[in-house]
Amino acid sequence: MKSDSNLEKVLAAGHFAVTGELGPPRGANLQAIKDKAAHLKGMVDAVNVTDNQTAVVRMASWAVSLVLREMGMEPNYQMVCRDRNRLAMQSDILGAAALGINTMLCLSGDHPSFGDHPQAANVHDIDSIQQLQMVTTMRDQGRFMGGAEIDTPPRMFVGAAANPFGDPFELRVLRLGKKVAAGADFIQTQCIYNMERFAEYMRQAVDMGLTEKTKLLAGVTPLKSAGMARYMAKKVPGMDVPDEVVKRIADQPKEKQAEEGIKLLCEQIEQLREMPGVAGIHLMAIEWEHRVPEIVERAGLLPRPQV
Amino acid sequence: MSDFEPVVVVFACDYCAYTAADVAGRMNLSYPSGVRILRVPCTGKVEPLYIMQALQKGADGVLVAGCLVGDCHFKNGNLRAAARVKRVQTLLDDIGIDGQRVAMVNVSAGQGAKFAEIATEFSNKIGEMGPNPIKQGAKAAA
Amino acid sequence: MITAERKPMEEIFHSVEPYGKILLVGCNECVTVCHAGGRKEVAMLASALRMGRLKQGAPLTVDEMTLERQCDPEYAEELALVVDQYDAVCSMACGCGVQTVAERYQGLPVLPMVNTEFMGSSEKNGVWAERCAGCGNCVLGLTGGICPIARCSKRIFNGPCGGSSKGKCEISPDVDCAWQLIWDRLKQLGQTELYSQIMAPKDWRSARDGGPRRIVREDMAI
Amino acid sequence: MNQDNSQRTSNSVLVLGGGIAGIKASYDLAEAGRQVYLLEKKPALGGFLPLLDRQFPTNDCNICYLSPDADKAGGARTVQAMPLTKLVTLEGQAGEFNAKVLTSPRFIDVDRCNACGACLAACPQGAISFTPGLDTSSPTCLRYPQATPQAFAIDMSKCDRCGECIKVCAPEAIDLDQEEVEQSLEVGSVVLASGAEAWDPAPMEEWYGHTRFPDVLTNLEFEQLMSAAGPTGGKFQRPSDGRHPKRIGWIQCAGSRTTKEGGNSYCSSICCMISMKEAIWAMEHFEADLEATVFFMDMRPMGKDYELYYQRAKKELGVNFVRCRPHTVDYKEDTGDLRMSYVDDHGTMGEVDLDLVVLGTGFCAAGDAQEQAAALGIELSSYRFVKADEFAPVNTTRPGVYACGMALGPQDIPGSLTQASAAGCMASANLAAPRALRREDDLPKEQDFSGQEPRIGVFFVDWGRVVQEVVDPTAVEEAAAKLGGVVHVEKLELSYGQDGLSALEKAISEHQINRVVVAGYSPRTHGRIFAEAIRKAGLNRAYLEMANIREQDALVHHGDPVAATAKAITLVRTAVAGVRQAKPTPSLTLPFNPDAMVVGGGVAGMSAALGLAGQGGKVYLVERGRELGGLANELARTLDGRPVAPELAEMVQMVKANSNIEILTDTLVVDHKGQVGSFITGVQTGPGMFYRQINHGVTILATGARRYEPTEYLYGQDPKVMTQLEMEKLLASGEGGDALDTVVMIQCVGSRNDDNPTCGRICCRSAVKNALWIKEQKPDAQVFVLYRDMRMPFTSEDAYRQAREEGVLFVRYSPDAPPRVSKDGDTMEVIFKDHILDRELAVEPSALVLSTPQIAADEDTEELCEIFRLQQGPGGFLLEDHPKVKPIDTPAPGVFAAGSVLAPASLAEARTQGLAAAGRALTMVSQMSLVLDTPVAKVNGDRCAACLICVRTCPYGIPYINADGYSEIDPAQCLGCGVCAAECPAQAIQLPGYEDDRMLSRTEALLEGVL
Repeated sequence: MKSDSNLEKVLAAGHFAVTGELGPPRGANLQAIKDKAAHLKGMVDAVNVTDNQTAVVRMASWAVSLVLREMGMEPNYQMVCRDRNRLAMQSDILGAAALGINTMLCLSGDHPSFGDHPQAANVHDIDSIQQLQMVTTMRDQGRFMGGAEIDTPPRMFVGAAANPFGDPFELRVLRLGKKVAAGADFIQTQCIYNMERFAEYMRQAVDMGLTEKTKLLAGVTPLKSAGMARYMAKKVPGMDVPDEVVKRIADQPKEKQAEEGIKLLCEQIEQLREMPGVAGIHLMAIEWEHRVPEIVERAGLLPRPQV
Repeated sequence: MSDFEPVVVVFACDYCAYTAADVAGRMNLSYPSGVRILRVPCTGKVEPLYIMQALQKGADGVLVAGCLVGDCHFKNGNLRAAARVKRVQTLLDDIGIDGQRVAMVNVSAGQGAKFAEIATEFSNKIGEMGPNPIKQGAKAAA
Repeated sequence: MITAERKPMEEIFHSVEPYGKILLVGCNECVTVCHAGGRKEVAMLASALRMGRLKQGAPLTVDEMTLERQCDPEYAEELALVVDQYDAVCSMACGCGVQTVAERYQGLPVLPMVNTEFMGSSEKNGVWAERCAGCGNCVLGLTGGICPIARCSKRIFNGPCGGSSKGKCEISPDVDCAWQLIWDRLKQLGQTELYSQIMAPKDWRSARDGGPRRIVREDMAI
Repeated sequence: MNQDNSQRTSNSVLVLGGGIAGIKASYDLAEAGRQVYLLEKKPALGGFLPLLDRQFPTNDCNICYLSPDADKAGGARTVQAMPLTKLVTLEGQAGEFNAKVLTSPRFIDVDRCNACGACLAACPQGAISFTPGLDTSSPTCLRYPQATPQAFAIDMSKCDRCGECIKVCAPEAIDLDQEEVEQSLEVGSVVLASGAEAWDPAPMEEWYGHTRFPDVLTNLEFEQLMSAAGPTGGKFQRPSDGRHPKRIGWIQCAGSRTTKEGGNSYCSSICCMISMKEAIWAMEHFEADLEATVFFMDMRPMGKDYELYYQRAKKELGVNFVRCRPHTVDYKEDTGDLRMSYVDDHGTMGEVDLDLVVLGTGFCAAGDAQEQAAALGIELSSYRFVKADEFAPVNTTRPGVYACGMALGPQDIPGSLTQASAAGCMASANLAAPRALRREDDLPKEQDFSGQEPRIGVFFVDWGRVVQEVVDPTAVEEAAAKLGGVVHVEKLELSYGQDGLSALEKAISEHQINRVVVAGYSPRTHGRIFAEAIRKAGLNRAYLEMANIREQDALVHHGDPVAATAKAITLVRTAVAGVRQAKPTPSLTLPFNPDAMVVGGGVAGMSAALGLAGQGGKVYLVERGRELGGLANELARTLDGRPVAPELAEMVQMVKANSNIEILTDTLVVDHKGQVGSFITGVQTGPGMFYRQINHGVTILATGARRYEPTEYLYGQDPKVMTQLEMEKLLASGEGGDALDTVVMIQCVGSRNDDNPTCGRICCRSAVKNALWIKEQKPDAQVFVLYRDMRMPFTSEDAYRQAREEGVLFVRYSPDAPPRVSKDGDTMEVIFKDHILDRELAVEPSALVLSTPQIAADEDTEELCEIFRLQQGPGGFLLEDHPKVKPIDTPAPGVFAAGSVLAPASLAEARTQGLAAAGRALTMVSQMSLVLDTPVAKVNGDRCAACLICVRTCPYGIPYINADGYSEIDPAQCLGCGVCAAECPAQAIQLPGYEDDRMLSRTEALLEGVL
């Protein structure tokens, strides 16, 4: 084992992993975190804690990760390249590791122009692939990026994100390969709605042997309404929502759209479980944490393995 | 402001607007005498600076008058002129002079009546807007 | 070339407010080419300043002059004969020009009239786009001639990020995804193998992060 | 007089008719150094063009392209415009004609008339309002706002001398006692360009109701309805009740292609395009939801790329096209609308309600055609148009008299202009060697005023009553005298007559004047005249500035003399301020090599070579093949049955015998450099492909087209399938006739489809020609022509009718159900649908003839374009400078084009275009030197930042960055619009006359005292 990560253990044991997601509050409200987290406890193997998601200021992801740790949950500490240079990143990783955070995710981060501080400087000292390399070098070689030795290296189970639907499509698997080469232990993907295209992506990934070197968790998000479906389809860059998916939700009366969304999600999870190379799912129930138990239950993913 | 007679400088393209102004004369039409025409080969020759200088020298309004859209003798000089007029309008707004004191208009060579009408309407509009605000400042400074 | 745009008039008026007589100095290099500070723009701004101040009842004398290249001290020297007559020098050159003039005429306020924007090329008449970030260590040979630092919004060395959509960047449909361009060009060049190698983190010392930079040619600087 | 003069000494040409063709011929000739008398029977020049609001296919208003020409034709010293004048007799012969001409009184003094229109309003006999075009018959008639000369005239036949007009005429211009004047002119040639008349629908009133129903208009009347200068002032209203029309129907062939009494049996050729243009313009500018329907028999858009215009109208713009035989137009009392009945394609009767009906009326010979023909001693055709010939298309039956434009038959503008240039070329061949009239050598040397203070002379002209009533002359003159730099103020008594001009010249020398301001007229109308006058006094033409105190002051501020006087002073001050800074525009004289190169030895190329030979220098005729003659070598006879071979052989013989023509066969053009007047073209010649460079001043491209090689309908797989050319060869051999029991011809094979959307233009005529020939050889042969639209211009319509009468069956097919051909063993079957019988027919032909087009010789033309830096148009043919007004010129100065390199061309067209290209080239060649004196943009290299902005913004792509690293603008090509100067961020480019400092001085002077 590279780390003490629960996620690592679940995956190593060959279970179909489930990870969830929690967005930190826009304030110093500890209780809000605990309330949200309570819905996820026992339902997922690890909880991603986002880092100033969509470039909007929120509580530090390492702090919220610690709260989850205290609650007996496994945080997946997200870190974006947008806000920190290599010094800050490495010091934060050391601190996180020292305080019991075992799992982390390396990301580029959304551009500040989307967020609440579009005036902010955009650091991007290194990119997410270089960040992955940095973490694995710290862990495996016990060295900082600058070359100096680390007294007690951080034992991090380190992952990266992948978007199977960004353009150009032909680069998507190649870039996944670069992330794997950089040392990604696991991969969490962007939300998947176009199952056909994702299956093609997986086929290529499996063919290249990538899924033997990393564990790939397919990202899923329940569609709460037709409005959300349309928004995801049209407004979110790099998102592929087929027309028939939008139509399926939109064809339902308003009050039944959420239910249809969950039904669709369960069907998708079913399909993903059958798909070669898929090691689990990453369930992003944005502002719908309270429905996670129901979803996980209905998808037949309970109980979560104890390893 | 009833006794205010605005001075309007018209940069008129030789092929259309200047000819239209001649036709207006031949048709014995009339427009306010404060309308004063300068001839240019094409409104594409009208530089933003010319417009600024006219206002700086005391014109109350400036018209850039070219051929109908699509009929420029030199392909698209009138479109360039229109785009420049827009830029000058913004600059004028920025320095506290109403950008509407400058306008781009299009008339064909035969449209004498339209020229007289435009000249009159624009002059009336400037009349309502009052004198070029730099005049007062110039007086105060003097 | 270096690109620039005239500052907002409000800011300009504010900066010249204390003065009654200024020399407005243009530059016949980059800022001329990008329509920001050549002879014509100098004349336009001079006219706007005169009118604006006249309207405020506080006339401003503006004299115009355009140097061949403001960022060379010899050209800046051309101002020496007249500069004493003015309350301030207002420069329409890029930041390099403003500083060269300011350095030469220490006792005079030298004010920037344009915002220096970026190093770019002209895509067509009236359109300029960023092309170089001046990082001091060019990687264009590895990226199909398209710079990931200057042209990727996140200056990603191993792109594209997940926000690339139909060849455009996530920040705007008007911005090309640099990595899409890089990939297309690498394919065209038959150099796609360059993509599969992970590009190492950049040593930013060669860029601004290493402190102000200087080039010294020992063979010439004698 | 001059009867002993047997030498060719005349340098003069008489042009009859002041329409676009006459103006063009005059202007070409004048440019080539000829003296021209331009006679127009009407009071003003212009012909039909000014009546058209817009012109196809560019749908722009080209009045401004005509006006400068008309102005030059009226004002240039070598063209004497003689309105209200007709020819009485023409005696003598080519090279030495004596023409008696008679000028009718105008009864209005042109120099005084200000065209105010008061007389028109006051005249009790005539119009109540000023309606140009719609009402050309009113006693006083100003044809259009830009009319040349700009004055009214009175038709005495309708005048009862009541004197009302005299009372209201402020400038006292009316003189009812003017008398007619007869003159005798010595000319070497005559060009007849007297045009045609719009057909009057009155004789067919029972069908069209044009007189009874106000909402039935002719197409020319409809043009006026849409015109901003028209009776409704540009408002789109129907005449009866002023309602905005929503449903308009155009009835084609109104009075054309008909054997009904009062109509004409020929096709009027251009009405289809006129109607489409009107429909498109109305839809685009007045009523997007307009239901525009064109009722037609065959759509005949026959000019270059006109088919594309038709397809665009139909498919993109939504104009409805209904194929039918229009019947009658009735009026519906209840709604006030019109009802049109017609018989459609299937023989069914149809009816449609319309708000407005536009008659696609054609043109017919002028009423006085016979009288004029008699005066000229020429023959007319049966339709009273000038009789011409396929091989001599602009010749009349009298040597030395040539014809162009609608005098030869209905014609579009490019056709008229092409013929005009061709006629000009022919006319000039009878004259003495031309004099280069604009050569600066004829004028006194320009004085050098550099370093001298301005000494400005201010000259006032036209202090006529109309100005004096408003502007106080003394006040203005006194003010002018006080202006800085003014040393002399003088009033020129006689407007701009010769006396006034010599007074001006005298004053310049007496007072050592070095700058001149002329106050009075508009620079647009009189600038050139005064510029020439000061040049004659030794001043550069740029030392002139005009103060327009007539049109832009006195005439518009007539109600306020005080303001008008003040403004006159302002305008004079402005002109003085401007002229004070005037700098001389050096006239650039470039030596001009009079030799010409003609590329292509077909009919067009040979015509061009023959047109030029003997009139300029040497002609190099370059042909890539071994023989001259081109595609015409394969033609056996013309539509009217004349054999082609003897005519062609004679032409080849003339070319070979001409000592001024050097023929280079087996020769390829490989490179080309230099500019007009000094081109150097490299060729590889002979079997050894020997490289050689040829120096020449002008170039004519006539490289032709190629035959489309069909892949359709079993061509090449069955010997019975052949092209029209192959059929023609078979008929000419006299051996095939007997076997031709049943012949099927299929039209539009390889044209008007997705691959080639253009129309082959001449294939319909080939089909009719061969069909008639088959009938001639074997009268009982059954001939089917399967067609989409039969396109038979002008009198070729007669051949079409004859073919039908002789039993040729014309069966229309639609492009979505084309004829099918199948083959089973030796039996071939053609199956097609008969629309009238509404069933399929199967025919076993003994020959299947495919009407295939000439198509662009794509690779050759592409190469040609690369070498000569030209462009290809939609079908791959060479792109002309302007499809309407410069159909023979290319965008490269000094390079012209002719024949099927431009578009598929008939023999007559190829011949005409070849001559026209020669005519255009002569305007340059005969100058011997190229003099450029129009202001062109100038670059100050020291200031130039080489930013490329001028390179990018010039509408003609003329500036470039030279080897020294700064912008250079070729003065021979620059048109002086000033866009580059306006855009130049370094103020490095200045346009003479409009320099930055000069514009600022004018602005300051214009606004003096305002602040």
